[in-house]
Amino acid sequence: MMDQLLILVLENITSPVVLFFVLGVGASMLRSDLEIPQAAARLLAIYLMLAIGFKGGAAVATTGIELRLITTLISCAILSFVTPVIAYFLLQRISKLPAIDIAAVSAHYGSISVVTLAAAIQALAQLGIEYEGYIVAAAAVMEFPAIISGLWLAHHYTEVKRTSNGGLLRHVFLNGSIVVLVGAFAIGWISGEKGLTEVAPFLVDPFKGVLCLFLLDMGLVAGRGFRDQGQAIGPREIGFGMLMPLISVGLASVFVMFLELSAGGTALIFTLAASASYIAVPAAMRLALPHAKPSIYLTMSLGVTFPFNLTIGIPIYITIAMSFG
Amino acid sequence: MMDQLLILVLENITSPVVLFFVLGVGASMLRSDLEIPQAAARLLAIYLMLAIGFKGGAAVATTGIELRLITTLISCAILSFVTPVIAYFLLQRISKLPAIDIAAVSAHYGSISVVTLAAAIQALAQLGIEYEGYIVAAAAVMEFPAIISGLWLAHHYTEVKRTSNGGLLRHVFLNGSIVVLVGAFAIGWISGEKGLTEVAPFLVDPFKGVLCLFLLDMGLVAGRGFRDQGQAIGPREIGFGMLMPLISVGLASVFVMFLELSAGGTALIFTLAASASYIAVPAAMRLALPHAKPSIYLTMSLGVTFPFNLTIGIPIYITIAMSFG
Amino acid sequence: MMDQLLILVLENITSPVVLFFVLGVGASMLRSDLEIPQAAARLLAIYLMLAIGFKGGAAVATTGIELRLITTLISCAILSFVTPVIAYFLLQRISKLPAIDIAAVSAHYGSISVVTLAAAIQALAQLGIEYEGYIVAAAAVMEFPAIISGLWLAHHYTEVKRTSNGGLLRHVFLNGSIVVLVGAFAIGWISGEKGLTEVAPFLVDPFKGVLCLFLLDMGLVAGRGFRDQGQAIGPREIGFGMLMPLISVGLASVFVMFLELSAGGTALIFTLAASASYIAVPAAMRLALPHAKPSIYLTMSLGVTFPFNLTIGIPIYITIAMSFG
Amino acid sequence: MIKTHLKKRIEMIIEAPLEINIIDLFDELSVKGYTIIPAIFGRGQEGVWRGDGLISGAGQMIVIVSILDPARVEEILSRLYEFMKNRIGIITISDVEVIRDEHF
Amino acid sequence: MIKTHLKKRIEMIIEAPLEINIIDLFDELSVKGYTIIPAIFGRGQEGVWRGDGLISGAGQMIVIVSILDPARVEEILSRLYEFMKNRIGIITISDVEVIRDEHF
Amino acid sequence: MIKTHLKKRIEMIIEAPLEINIIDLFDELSVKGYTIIPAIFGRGQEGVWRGDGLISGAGQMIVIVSILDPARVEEILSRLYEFMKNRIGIITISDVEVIRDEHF
Ligand SMILES: Nc1ncnc2c1ncn2[C@@H]1O[C@H](COP(=O)(O)O)[C@@H](O)[C@H]1O
Ligand SMILES: Nc1ncnc2c1ncn2[C@@H]1O[C@H](COP(=O)(O)O)[C@@H](O)[C@H]1O
Ligand SMILES: Nc1ncnc2c1ncn2[C@@H]1O[C@H](COP(=O)(O)O)[C@@H](O)[C@H]1O
Ligand code: NA
Ligand code: NA
Ligand code: NA
Repeated sequence: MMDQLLILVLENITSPVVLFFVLGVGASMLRSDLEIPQAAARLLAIYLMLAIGFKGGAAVATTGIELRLITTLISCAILSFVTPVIAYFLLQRISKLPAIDIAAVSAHYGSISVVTLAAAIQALAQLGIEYEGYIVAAAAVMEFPAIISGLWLAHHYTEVKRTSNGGLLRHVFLNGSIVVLVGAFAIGWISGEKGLTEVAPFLVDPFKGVLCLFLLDMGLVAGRGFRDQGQAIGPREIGFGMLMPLISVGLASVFVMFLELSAGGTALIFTLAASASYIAVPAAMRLALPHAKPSIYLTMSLGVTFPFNLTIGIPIYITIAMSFG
Repeated sequence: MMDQLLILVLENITSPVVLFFVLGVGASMLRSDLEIPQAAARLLAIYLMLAIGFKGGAAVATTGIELRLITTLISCAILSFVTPVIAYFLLQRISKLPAIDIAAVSAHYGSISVVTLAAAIQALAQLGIEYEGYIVAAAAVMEFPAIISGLWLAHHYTEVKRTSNGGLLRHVFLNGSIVVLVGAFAIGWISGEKGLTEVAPFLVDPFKGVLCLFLLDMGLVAGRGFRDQGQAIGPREIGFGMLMPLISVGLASVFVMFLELSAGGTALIFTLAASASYIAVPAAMRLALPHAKPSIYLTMSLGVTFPFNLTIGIPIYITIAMSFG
Repeated sequence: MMDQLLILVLENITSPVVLFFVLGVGASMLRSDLEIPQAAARLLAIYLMLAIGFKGGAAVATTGIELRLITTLISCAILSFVTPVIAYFLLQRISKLPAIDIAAVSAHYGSISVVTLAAAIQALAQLGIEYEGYIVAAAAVMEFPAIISGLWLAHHYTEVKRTSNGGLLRHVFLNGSIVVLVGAFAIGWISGEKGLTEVAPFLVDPFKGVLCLFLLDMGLVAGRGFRDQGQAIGPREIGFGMLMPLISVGLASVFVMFLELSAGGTALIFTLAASASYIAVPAAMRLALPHAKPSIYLTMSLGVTFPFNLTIGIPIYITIAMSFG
Repeated sequence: MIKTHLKKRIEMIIEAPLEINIIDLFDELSVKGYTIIPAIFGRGQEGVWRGDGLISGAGQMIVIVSILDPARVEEILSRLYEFMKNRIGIITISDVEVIRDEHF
Repeated sequence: MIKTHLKKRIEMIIEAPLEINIIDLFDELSVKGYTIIPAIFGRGQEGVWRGDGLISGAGQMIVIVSILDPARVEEILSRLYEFMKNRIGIITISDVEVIRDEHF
Repeated sequence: MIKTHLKKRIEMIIEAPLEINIIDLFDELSVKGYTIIPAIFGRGQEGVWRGDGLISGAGQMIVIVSILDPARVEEILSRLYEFMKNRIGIITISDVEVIRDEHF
């Protein structure tokens, strides 16, 4: 198994997707003026979520709705709710950050990263491994509960007074990325295989190429984060950012045992569990916990955990998932 | 025929194109922060017009120029010029808006919406119905005359004094959307079938997918319009916004009788007649009639007539056109 | 040969790529409000460089590294370094511009234009002519040396005092366009044929279509340049802008004799030699020679030499290259 | 000579997700007009941010400008200040002159 | 101490399609310099607009800033005011100091 | 009444590639805060530029705004002026009031 893992890791880190991320990190660390305009990056992000959602929905249309779908979604929601609590107490042990920052960071690890999911889906496609279409719905379901338990931690363990949260709930549930993911999933479901064929030249065929371009941008953003805000976190936090995904996978494996998913589906659930949010949760935290420092939670999620998952995390999760089957 | 229409409507409103529009409307009515950056939306709009124009030109290159092309263009120009007059007197009966707003609204209904045309083309493709390539040229021809008769109405029936229109004519004839549509039509004509094959992986294959993404944005914009400006118009204006397209189709059917178009071509002329402008005409009105309220004419054209055409209008026009053949 | 050239020129100027450029120039000269948002244009530019780089790298991965690659790169670097000196003394004869502007202009002609390269690659594809993949690396290598010799000329022949150049070297070597080109080349090399197949629906198939759209924007920019800044240069400078490419090709043909390139490869080296920079060098000049006028060097490079190469230059270079074989 | 009238120009630099809240507040206070301008990079007490750094626009900052009648500044400012107290951003006030008095 | 000179800062918020007209007017009046900044959202007497709401940029607003010599303000302002009279938008004037007197 | 404090608002219009240099200078001078706003078109002594005219952003202009304590203006301005001397762009200074004195 170790051999196989090594091969997977090697194949993964030499895939264009990962190499473009590395290119982006390198360019921005060296202060290149390379920049993907924000409007373009958002368009790419919307494209990726739309494509993932639509394909997931169309897949469910073919297989039909099953009991396993329901149980998977419920399990994932619980997973997302519980993970921040574990993250909170672990990080409190490891690091000396203020409690409010620890709570904010914890929420990120319970939630998920759609781009990490996209990279894992791409890696599975590469290996010819199938997965259940409704995993995409699981991704949508895992976005929120972590925010609620993260905020509960913050309010319970810190002095934060409840502010008028400025429409926090709307921000959380109607977050643009969730609307696109869930909406495209529903539309894909309604349109089915036939609808997918029609939009395939836009949503399916160029997907990997667009993912490369998007990861170039993610690399630029992550590299800039290191440069501007690298000093915000220390070795302890970096360690946590690489340890926590593995703990989440451990926790997820308990749930997964009962779900009878395919190896590919299991790998994707592991990836979701291991990934940390850098879109929905930061937005929620800035509204709900304005005193928690973005420089800390963004650097950990985008600068440490995202690259970890992208490079060696995904191969590990696939390997474990395959040994489960 | 009623049965067939119902099936067409049902098929149309469950097509991804329409569903993404609905998703956009829903998201913005609920105040989601989902937003397609303006730069991205403009790129998508330019892409759509370029693709429509190029395909139309390439089609004309294969069929060659015919007498029907000329007569169709002339008929369409007249149609565009006459429609605002009918719209003006009708709306004056129905609504209590100031005359200047009525004149401005009227101009919109004589002109056309390229995105509505795109949706109709897509619906025809779905049903395997052919159409004449030069209809695209008709779209370009129908953009202007309505502006001129709309302004004439405003100057004749209201107290508007002729201001230095600030380059109105340039704005009208050199409007970006017209330049792209007409320019791409000409280039497609020159390049012919061979040129189309070369650019097909960019301009043809992904067309439907891009249209979905663009309609998501149109939905967001229309929904925001309702939210911000919904109170600008009342039930009478909404009624007009759904009645007027049908009257325009009635008028168009008189012209179409003499044009010997295919069923598909007829359906597209109906769609053009029924559609109301929300790009070229609003731009012209803001310059020429700065006191006419954009909140009125935009809400009617983009918020009422566009969704009406997109959902049930197009199936109706196709059904009528097929009964003509 | 003259006949063949005429046919090539005619075919070239009626290709969609060139026609879209012409459309853009026309639209902006007539002051149309057509505009491709800057963010969109940058995305398209990044796409083109990424696609060119990746394809070049993947081609090298198949053919393997050869001695000719090394000798070609070295020759091209020398060519880029020498050309500005020739340009400087020639332009000094022809024109009455201040020495500092002459030095700045010279640097542009030693460097290269990636979009001109893209158009030449497209023209070769059209004619079914093969070329060496590593020419793309030559393009990257030719960007810098000209800047160094251009600055040396400025410092030697004018009163310019060495200012703190504000990170000039970083700007030059880590210029975004070079990072993308070289980075994508390396990634294409690592990923090889297999990687290329995966991203082909994004990076290969739609390439020509995207190039059309991008050249529409280049046309808009060039036309606006004429309008706003046309008076900055006179007939002497325009003459130089069309003569210099031919001189560069003459110089390049000396080098090319020893390189044993294919006819396609030779044509591309000629195109690189003939093309003038309008991205990397202007950026460097504004930092290093703030008193050299952008209106002069940009109008010459983008307004004169770029259209010259795009329309009749490329066919000429291909014809000469084929007679070399 | 054109007669001008003295007004106050309020400029706030705040996080983009709070746009909706400020607009609601302005509605509540019947502020007659305002304009929102994008920002691309900034630094303050809470460190550095950049507009292109976050895909979602969550960390984006915006500039809100409103020209107000001096008589209303006190009231509006105190409400804005209260809203901003625990948040990232700044508020500045300056003097400007306008021609159309009744517009503001 | 650096010597500064008093100038006037004119800030106009107008519709983007009028950009060309204002530029032509500035040319005619030999205004030495100006800068145009994008706006993304706004509200005034004519209601709400937003930059992303119109695909064509027709409803987009922009901010034009020009630093002027006080001696020229009267003349330029009256022309701008005349142009703006029937249009959507606002003009404000404020005091600023600059270092390079001859630049403006 | 809310108590306000007098500050100086420095506004620079410079070329985008110099952003890094100004930021480094601000770091060196320990300037507490600043915000960067995009510009889309402009004209000055060196002629016309437009943001969409250059694919690379090399010719793009930006507006840098910083609210400073009056006590620090002299020093910072002289450094900025020195940096700008041979470059394209302008600097203006104006009075503003703020609420949170210690923030600036
Ligand atoms: N002194 C200042 N001058 C201009 N902009 C400022 C200043 N201080 C803060 N800002 C802006 O307000 C944002 C938040 O500031 P802060 O709350 O201090 O982190 C910063 O990122 C800047 O964009
Ligand atoms: N008091 C104000 N403060 C700031 N911006 C304003 C103000 N009034 C109007 N504006 C801007 O000018 C545009 C047109 O204003 P109006 O002509 O009043 O509709 C608005 O959409 C705002 O962007
Ligand atoms: N008087 C002015 N008012 C506003 N902006 C100006 C002024 N003068 C120059 N600028 C801006 O600064 C840039 C460079 O100015 P200059 O160094 O005079 O070419 C111009 O392109 C404008 O964007
Ligand atoms: Na997670
Ligand atoms: Na119509
Ligand atoms: Na060259």
